[in-house]
Amino acid sequence: MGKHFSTFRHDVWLPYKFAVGQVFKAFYDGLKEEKILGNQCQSCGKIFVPPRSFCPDCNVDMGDYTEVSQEGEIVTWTLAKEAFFGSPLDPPFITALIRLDGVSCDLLHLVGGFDLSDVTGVRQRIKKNRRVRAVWNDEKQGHLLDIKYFEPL
Amino acid sequence: MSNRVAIVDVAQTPGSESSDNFLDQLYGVCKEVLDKTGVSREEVGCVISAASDVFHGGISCANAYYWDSGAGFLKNGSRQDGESLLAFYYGVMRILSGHFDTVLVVGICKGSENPSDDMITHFYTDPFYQRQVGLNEIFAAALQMRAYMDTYGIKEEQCAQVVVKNLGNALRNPYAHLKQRIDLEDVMQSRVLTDPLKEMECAPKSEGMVALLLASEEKAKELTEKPVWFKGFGSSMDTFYLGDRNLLESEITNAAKQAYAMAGIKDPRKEIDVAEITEPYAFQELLWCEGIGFCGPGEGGKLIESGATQMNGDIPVNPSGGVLANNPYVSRGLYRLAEVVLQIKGQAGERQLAKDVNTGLAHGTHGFAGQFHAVAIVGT
Amino acid sequence: MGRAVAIIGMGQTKHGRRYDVTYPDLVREGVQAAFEDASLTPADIDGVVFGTMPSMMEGVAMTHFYFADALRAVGKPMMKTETCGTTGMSLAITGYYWVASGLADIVLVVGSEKMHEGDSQATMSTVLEPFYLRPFLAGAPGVFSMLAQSWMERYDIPEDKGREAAGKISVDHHKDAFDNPYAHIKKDLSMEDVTNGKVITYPYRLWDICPNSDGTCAVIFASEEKAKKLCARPAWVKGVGFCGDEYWYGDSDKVAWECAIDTAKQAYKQAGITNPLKELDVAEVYNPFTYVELIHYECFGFCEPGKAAEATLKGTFSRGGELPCDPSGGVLCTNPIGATALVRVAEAAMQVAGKAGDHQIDGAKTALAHGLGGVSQFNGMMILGSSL
Amino acid sequence: MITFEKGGNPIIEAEARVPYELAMGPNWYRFFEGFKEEKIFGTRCNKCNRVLVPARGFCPRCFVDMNEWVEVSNEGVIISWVLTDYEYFGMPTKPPFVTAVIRLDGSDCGFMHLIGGVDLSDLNQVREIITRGTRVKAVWQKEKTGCIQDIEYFKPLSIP
Repeated sequence: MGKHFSTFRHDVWLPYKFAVGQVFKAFYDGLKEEKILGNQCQSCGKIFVPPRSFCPDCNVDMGDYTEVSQEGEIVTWTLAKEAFFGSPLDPPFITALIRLDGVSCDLLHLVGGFDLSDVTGVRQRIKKNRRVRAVWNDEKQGHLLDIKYFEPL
Repeated sequence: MSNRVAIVDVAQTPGSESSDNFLDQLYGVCKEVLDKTGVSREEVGCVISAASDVFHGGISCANAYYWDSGAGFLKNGSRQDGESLLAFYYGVMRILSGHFDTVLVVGICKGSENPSDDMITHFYTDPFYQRQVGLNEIFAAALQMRAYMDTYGIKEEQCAQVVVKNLGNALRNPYAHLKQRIDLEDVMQSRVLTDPLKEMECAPKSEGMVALLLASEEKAKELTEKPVWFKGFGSSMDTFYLGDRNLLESEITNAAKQAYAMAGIKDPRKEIDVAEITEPYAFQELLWCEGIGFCGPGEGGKLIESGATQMNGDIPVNPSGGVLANNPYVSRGLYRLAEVVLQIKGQAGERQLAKDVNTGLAHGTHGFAGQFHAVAIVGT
Repeated sequence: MGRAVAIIGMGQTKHGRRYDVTYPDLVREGVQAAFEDASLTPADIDGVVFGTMPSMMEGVAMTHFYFADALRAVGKPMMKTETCGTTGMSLAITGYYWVASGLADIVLVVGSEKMHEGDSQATMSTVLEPFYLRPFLAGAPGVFSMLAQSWMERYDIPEDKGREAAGKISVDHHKDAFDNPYAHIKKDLSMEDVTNGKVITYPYRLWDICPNSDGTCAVIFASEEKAKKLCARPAWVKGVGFCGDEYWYGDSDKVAWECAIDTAKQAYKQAGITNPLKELDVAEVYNPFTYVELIHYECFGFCEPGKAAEATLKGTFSRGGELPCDPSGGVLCTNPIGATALVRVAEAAMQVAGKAGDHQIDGAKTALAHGLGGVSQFNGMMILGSSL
Repeated sequence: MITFEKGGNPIIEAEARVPYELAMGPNWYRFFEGFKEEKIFGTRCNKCNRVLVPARGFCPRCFVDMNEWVEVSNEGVIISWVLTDYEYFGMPTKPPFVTAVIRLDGSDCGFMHLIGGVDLSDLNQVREIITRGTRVKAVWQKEKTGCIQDIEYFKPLSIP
């Protein structure tokens, strides 16, 4: 049927200036030096990456920043075969939740560094608990993607 | 003070693209439910709507835009964003408070006007972390599906069976958007979007204007011979970052627990006659069925294979075809409720279940991998 | 009608330009303040209501997901209420009905906005559909300036007199704000500063218009039983009202504005108020623009139609007057939009609980809080009292 | 990428652009088709008898269909007006401009549009020319595309 009375194209286009806050600022500064920073809740002892301004469980202020391991395990993953709005890379790419060693939550990031063209091949290579390590971009911008991706060990 | 609340009647639009303007379409469905119940606009106590702004519609403060189309001129009212079942719950509160004896609850979505839900849900992310990694709803769902498969050995074919069942049911639903006769092979062969999620396992982008008239006990008995009573409601919010959550232990369990306690339900599988579940991704019907206690953790695959959730099974799930057949993103929770109401009233046409339907469950969810859940129980 | 409901705690952030914190941190600050005020913990809360100006104001959709942790809402039932500028009032009314219905005993209600992160008027113009109104109305000031023109012309109020009354409101409120620790804009203005200010949307000049603020407000509602147990001086909800008007601006009369009149009628009826000027001790009128405050005095029956300018110039609504309005400085000085009407509720509750500090109206027993929103379309009201 | 706002706090600047394709539906479509012939249509409610402009499918008060299309005048009187003199991001009409609510002859509600043909540099003069009751007439664009801007503006009749 469709809109046979015609339609009206309308774009909502708006500018933003997001307040970063001191905690993400510290995290981004760490990325520029190839460090992954977390922080620890003084109450429950959990270590969060990215660091938090307050513990999501205990709601108390967090302690000092600590550098965490750049290695960890894949918790779950997906291979994107299509381009989506806001995607960081052209497909194919892998988005994964990664549990870095010693950290109490999973980091949402990319997995790469090998041939992603074939789903079956990727499924054989990437599995739950597969160990991975951060690979850095040469140019740093203070952005999550200063880590290019995590590559399987 | 009234102590019971009833749904008197419902009206809904089909999920396919309509050439009507947003406001006319909404007016139509409100008019329909008022005409059906014989209640004039002037008599309506207040109007509670469920809608989303800008992102799902392109107009901020959408409640301003559609206020008079939703029968709201010079009326008391309010609006819920996020999960549309909350508008129903708020309507119930309004009546239980004794201030109103009728409430018009409307769910509003004109999906055909919007960009893809994946684009819109990208704006659910925080600007500092998850947005930079490109998260949207489909990525979150795919991560959850993989975790489900890995942890419990759920098979892709079991997830795909949900599509076959629901699109099969949709063939008998005049309001469904997708009407395709398909088999398991079609689903398994459909395009991989975010492995392991395939195109046919993801809900479409649909239109959906739905209106329900609620009434106090006294008023309901005047208005209908078949009132459907509010029995219980629960909802629960999860933490924000995906990485802080166990994707398989969802807040649906908590939401269902609250609803069952209110409704006095002890054995949901036995006591509930029909369930309408919000399953924008096929595997989620299985996972949510576990969460509401239709089977144990990890048993969702077996549940679909057993046939129990088919139209003729012991616990039919999504006789309407579910969200996989019709996904008016913003109003889909109220669509679930509308179907349950029609089943209980015995007015579900060709898709009416063969057995007696006395108690039904409607479920809605929003947010990445089910960050928020709502469960409503209604019955005779 | 329903169970009795009281406000037993309220918290506000320091409102203003808050680039020092992220948005979730700002929400948390307001929520913490309410918990401290009520001496409660999240374990005491049965449900959480949250809302903002429903828009892309801050570039994040479905903000209650983002703020779930800051709201202490994890594992709890939630409602997300949003109705434009009235959002804050609609939030409070949701909290009220949740408790009055018996479906919850204690509810945390939070409203928030971080307006500096977006372009507020660009966002506000998206309230207008693009077929017809959008090219003509410049955000909120564009809409509400029309009201001022119509009001003066309707009642033959000389432009200078209207100007002077609106000017007095601006001068007074910007001064009042010095006594409110949460207020955003505090300023010593002369009448000339206001009347000679830059035209923004004529007749509105710079100091007729509210600022963009970042801020959060949190209010805790409780049932009679809980309130009596937990709070020494609860602020009892005596009446609520809400009314919505047509969308198309030209369709309704906005001067003798039925929508506002009806809202007050609902709330007064429930509260048993017949002479608001006498029976109310203080009112927090939603005044994003000076002239809008004047028009609402009339719609709410604080004075005869067309007489708001005279009564204002006489000092009826000033701090020492018969019915002090907006002793907090009102919206004119502080406007984190999703929180703004909830701030009116919190301020009214503070007044009847005797907690308003330097801007306390002595002996205030009955207070009115108001919210306004839409394309000049929505009014909401809550009346609070010191006794049940 | 982080930059710093004037208070020295870190910020990230971004823009969001989201496209929509809104259905005109039969009423907007027909209303704007009328514009192509320099006609302004309203619809009459058979219950309350009001003629509402723009034409629409239902009466918001009586909640009944409005099927009776009525051409209203190109002329009317100003009910209320505002002079806008500030700018925001992506503003569709550039300031300064005057918007007015106009009661078109033959209609029972206000119609919103721009007032033009008036020199806006002198506020006092503007206030003399534009006021409640000022009669205005639609000035049409030569090329029409079927949108609200097919009317360029309404011009006070007192202006030659």
